[in-house]
Amino acid sequence: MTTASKEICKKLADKLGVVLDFREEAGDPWALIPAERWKQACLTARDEPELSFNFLRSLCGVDRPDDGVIEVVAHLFSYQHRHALVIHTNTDRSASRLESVSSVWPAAIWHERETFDLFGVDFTGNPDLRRILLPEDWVGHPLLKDYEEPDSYRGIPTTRPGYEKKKFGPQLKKPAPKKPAPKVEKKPEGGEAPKGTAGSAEQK
Amino acid sequence: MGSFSEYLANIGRSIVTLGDGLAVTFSYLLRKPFTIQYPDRTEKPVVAMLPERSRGILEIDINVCTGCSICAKQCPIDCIHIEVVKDEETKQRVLKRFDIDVAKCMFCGLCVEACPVSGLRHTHEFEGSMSDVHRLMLSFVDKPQPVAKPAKKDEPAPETKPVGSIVRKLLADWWKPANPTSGGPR
Amino acid sequence: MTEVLQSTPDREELILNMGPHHPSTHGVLRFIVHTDGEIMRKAVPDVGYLHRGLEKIAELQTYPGYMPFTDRINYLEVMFTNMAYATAVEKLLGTEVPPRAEVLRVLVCELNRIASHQITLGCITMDLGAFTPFVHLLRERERINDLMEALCGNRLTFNYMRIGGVSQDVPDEWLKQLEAFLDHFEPVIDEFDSLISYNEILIKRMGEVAVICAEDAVGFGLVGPNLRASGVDWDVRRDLPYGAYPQMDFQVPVGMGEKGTVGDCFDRFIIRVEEMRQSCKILRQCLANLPEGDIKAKVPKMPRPPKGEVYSCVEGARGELGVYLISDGTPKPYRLKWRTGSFAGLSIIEHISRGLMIADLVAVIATLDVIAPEMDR
Amino acid sequence: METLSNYIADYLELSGLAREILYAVLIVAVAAGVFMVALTISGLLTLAERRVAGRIQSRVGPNRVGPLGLLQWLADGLKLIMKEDLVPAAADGPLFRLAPYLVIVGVFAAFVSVPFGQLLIAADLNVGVIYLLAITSLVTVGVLMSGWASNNKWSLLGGIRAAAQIVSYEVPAVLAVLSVVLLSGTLSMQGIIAAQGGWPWHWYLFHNPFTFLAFFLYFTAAVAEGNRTPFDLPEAESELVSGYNTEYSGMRFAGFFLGEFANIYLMSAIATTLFFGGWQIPGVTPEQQATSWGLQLVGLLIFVAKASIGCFVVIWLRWTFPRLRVDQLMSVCYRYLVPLSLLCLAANAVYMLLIPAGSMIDRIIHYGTAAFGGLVGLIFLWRVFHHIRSVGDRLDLNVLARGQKGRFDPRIQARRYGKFRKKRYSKETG
Repeated sequence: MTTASKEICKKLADKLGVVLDFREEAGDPWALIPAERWKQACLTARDEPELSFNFLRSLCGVDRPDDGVIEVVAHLFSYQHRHALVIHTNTDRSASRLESVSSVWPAAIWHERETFDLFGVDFTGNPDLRRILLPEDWVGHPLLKDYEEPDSYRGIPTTRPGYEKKKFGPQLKKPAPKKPAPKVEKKPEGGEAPKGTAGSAEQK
Repeated sequence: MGSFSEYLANIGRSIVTLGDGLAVTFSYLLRKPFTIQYPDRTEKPVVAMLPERSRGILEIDINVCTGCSICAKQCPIDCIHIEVVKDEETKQRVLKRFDIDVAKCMFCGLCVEACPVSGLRHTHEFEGSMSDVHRLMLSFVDKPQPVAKPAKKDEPAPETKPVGSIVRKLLADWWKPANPTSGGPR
Repeated sequence: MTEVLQSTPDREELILNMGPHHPSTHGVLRFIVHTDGEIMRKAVPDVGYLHRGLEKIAELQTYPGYMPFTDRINYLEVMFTNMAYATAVEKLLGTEVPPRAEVLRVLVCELNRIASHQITLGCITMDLGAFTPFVHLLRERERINDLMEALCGNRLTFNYMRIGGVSQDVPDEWLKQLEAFLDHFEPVIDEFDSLISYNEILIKRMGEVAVICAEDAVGFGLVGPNLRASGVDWDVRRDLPYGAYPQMDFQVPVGMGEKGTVGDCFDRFIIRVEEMRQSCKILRQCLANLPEGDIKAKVPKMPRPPKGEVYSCVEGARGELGVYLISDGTPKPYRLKWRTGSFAGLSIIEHISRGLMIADLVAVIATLDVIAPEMDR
Repeated sequence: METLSNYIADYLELSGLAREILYAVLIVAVAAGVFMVALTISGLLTLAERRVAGRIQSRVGPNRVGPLGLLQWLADGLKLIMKEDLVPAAADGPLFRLAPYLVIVGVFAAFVSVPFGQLLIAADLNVGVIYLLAITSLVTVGVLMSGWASNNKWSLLGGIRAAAQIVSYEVPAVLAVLSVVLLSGTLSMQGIIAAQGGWPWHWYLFHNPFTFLAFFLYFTAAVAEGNRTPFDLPEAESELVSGYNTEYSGMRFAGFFLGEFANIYLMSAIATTLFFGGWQIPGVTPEQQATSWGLQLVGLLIFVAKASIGCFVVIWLRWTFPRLRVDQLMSVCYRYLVPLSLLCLAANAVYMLLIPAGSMIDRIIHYGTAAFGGLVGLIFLWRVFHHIRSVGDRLDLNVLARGQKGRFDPRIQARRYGKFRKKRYSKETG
């Protein structure tokens, strides 16, 4: 697994013309791609006949407050060559922004929406970057390690009344650099209607 | 002519496949129904029909419990509340509270697997509907009592009460007014 | 209603709000359907009504303590979610699972696959208007539930697997009961075929409807039966073997375009029927060579996997079910991500919905086998 | 009607105005009687539907209210009457309230000319068949009206579907009926029955291959007109939630339901009249039957039995088939049913020209068609037993099964928790 991944990674690095940071820990090895080469790397990985990663298994975020980054991780797989590759990239935690790969794999549209929803990573170029799992008026991105559960949402308490309050707060080892206020509000189209009302029907 | 034969073939295929489907449904009129008519028209109470390993409402035999709290630590959702205090006079550890919140319990069985003395177990009881969610807190300790000593290696395991007997009694108690000292909303 | 109509950009369009409480959206799932009469211009799925934050919960639980939560990822493929999670942790820990446990895992997984396909096929027929096949399949599923309850104590949320093996060995007589079930169930599949599979109305409703070509299927990340129906011959069990699957002999049904084009609704339907037969075959093999031995490897009570990450996938009833797990050396996962078939599967609906009829949308949702809790997690 | 009125008037030696009043009273009484009969029939049919559906799905079906669950329909009706009658705020109130009555009236008025027996017919109109087809068209108006007035998109789609469907399927239904009218030479329901005989080979069903086909065309079209699966697109609960009656509740909803079930009985009764020899008793001529009250009763039973079998088939179809799509629905109508029913009509005309009634060839064709029908039935039975055997089930002829007897008494359950429950209730109330 490791050697195969290393070779694939080498091929990818050759095509891109950069040296990729290849990490091996327990489990699967992975390659770190510079954020500015992210989309190019994905395109190369898909189109290069030796690689031909036509299947985007998953794309998700990982919050690393200690390093001040949000990682975006993509799991690629090729049905032709039956090989897999894991690529990471780092985005700045205070203003996470990354080029969208939704034009490379259409599956990425929803995966990126999910990552935006749960981590607040802004994927530029995604045609439909809205919240997907959480209501559209939700504040904050819950999978961040410094996320604090609100007491209530629209007047509905998040804990059962009469029970000891057991909220999950920040899971940080040391105080993290403050992330600016969630970016939902500054989405391009204003006037987002909350989910569940008729008004959101014609949004695009 | 091709399309006309197709036309006829369509009709023919429809008659054959639809007819065979009708035969299947008609045949079910001539078979025994599969229904088990819970709760009353069964051979015996459904609780007694459940398989051995069936995971129902949890119960703890307090007379066996050593107060080790492993179950509470194993529980992924913290539905077991145990309070053990040390009695200053007798130097004994006293079990003050052993509550199981059945409303929260997800019947995963991790606590039962962890219990070293097999005092905690799943019963087959499952009929515990309540109009008030706070009443779903089962309190197994009425008054504080000293914890049991774990059995030595060569000793036989202590006798436990029959499975289900404790919880049945508590379920019956659900209908009584809430006891402010144990369980219930806090 | 007036509000929506007034705000419609195109006055010729009728906007239908299908769901979240619609009989055929299977759980709480919503579609905003733009139609011109009966013909759709676009159907936009809106998911998230069942989001329970299971990925966040994973970060707050110990490794063994998260196992019951995997039951809740998808109530129809509990064994697969159990197994995907267990294998992920085992990969990180480097644990060898004893052979008996491996075969037991395959056994319960295939049983679970049959149960899941029964619900799927039943729902497809029910959404197309035939209620009886659904009830018949539920009746058969009841037998599987009984078997599962006898094996692991619960009918739906099994929580059967553990890191390093399975929780309990099979009870006495259980294997005989399973064999009796298989003897009974195999003819029932044929009966189901006569009842509905080749019913001319059903074929007309599903043949040539909502064709997904292989390229789209791969691009949108469709997996499992949906992918195979589009003609891509891929099965994780066969092609990236795990557990005891290398010992098993089975075929992987691929969409043939039997009653229309490759990748239409009928292909997605009939492939699942065929898979039930193959699962019966695998189950019989498991019964024939169930090795003796331990059912659980030695794993510490509170495992602390070394620092690292792993992606582990199994072939669930809805295709590749992946777990991406990052460990930071503590007893709790650092990050856990579920890659589920329904999430990717549903994203294709907006792409293929143009030109379909409202009645077809129902067929597409059903045949894509979308399960709301699995998408929303 | 008039004969009955005259008979009573003569018996009571009435004349003039009194005679007219009696006539009017009788009309009201008969109308009320017809209404009650139709109501009871549709109520019983709801029960039949649930029981048959239950058995088809290897369930038991309702079995608790009354012996064998036979009073379930009364309980259902009572429940629906007691439910709140909602009218959505955005709905068109008057139309919304009116719609169910149109459906009920359309169907129940048709019962007037259903010949339950040789003398048991409220009005033997000389245009009976046409009257039936015309008056049931009111249903279309009612359904469309409910769909529009609900001010709900699903209802609207359902209503539009219903209008398109019912109007389209009227065509093949009428054409198929015309074949029979051609053969019998009358539009009167009693006349059509009198033109047939008691034995199956005297029925119009087995008159010749084309009437055999015409029956199936009529039946299909009638199922579609009654909005029943596989043609239940206006309701289509998996697509349109509940179609035109989505917004209805309580008694108004029950109105639609009663209309639907009365319609099933009505179409079965029409089919019985046109194709199955109606109240004709095998081996007894209509003249003989007219002389005896006993034979009249037998005739009534025969008619009801035949119509009930028809209802059973409709219910059975519903619980077997999936639903068609809108375009396929229209294609079935205009590509298959209409041309074939035209063919039947033409072929029957040619048949009447070429083959003299009562000739040897005529009789051979009757017997041949009947034999063919029997053969189809035998093949069907073989498939039924094949399916039972293949799964390893055993034949169980207890069709009215009540489910398990069971030794476990519900009172045990009550005893277990009962006294505590009582305590709690007394605490709540006192």
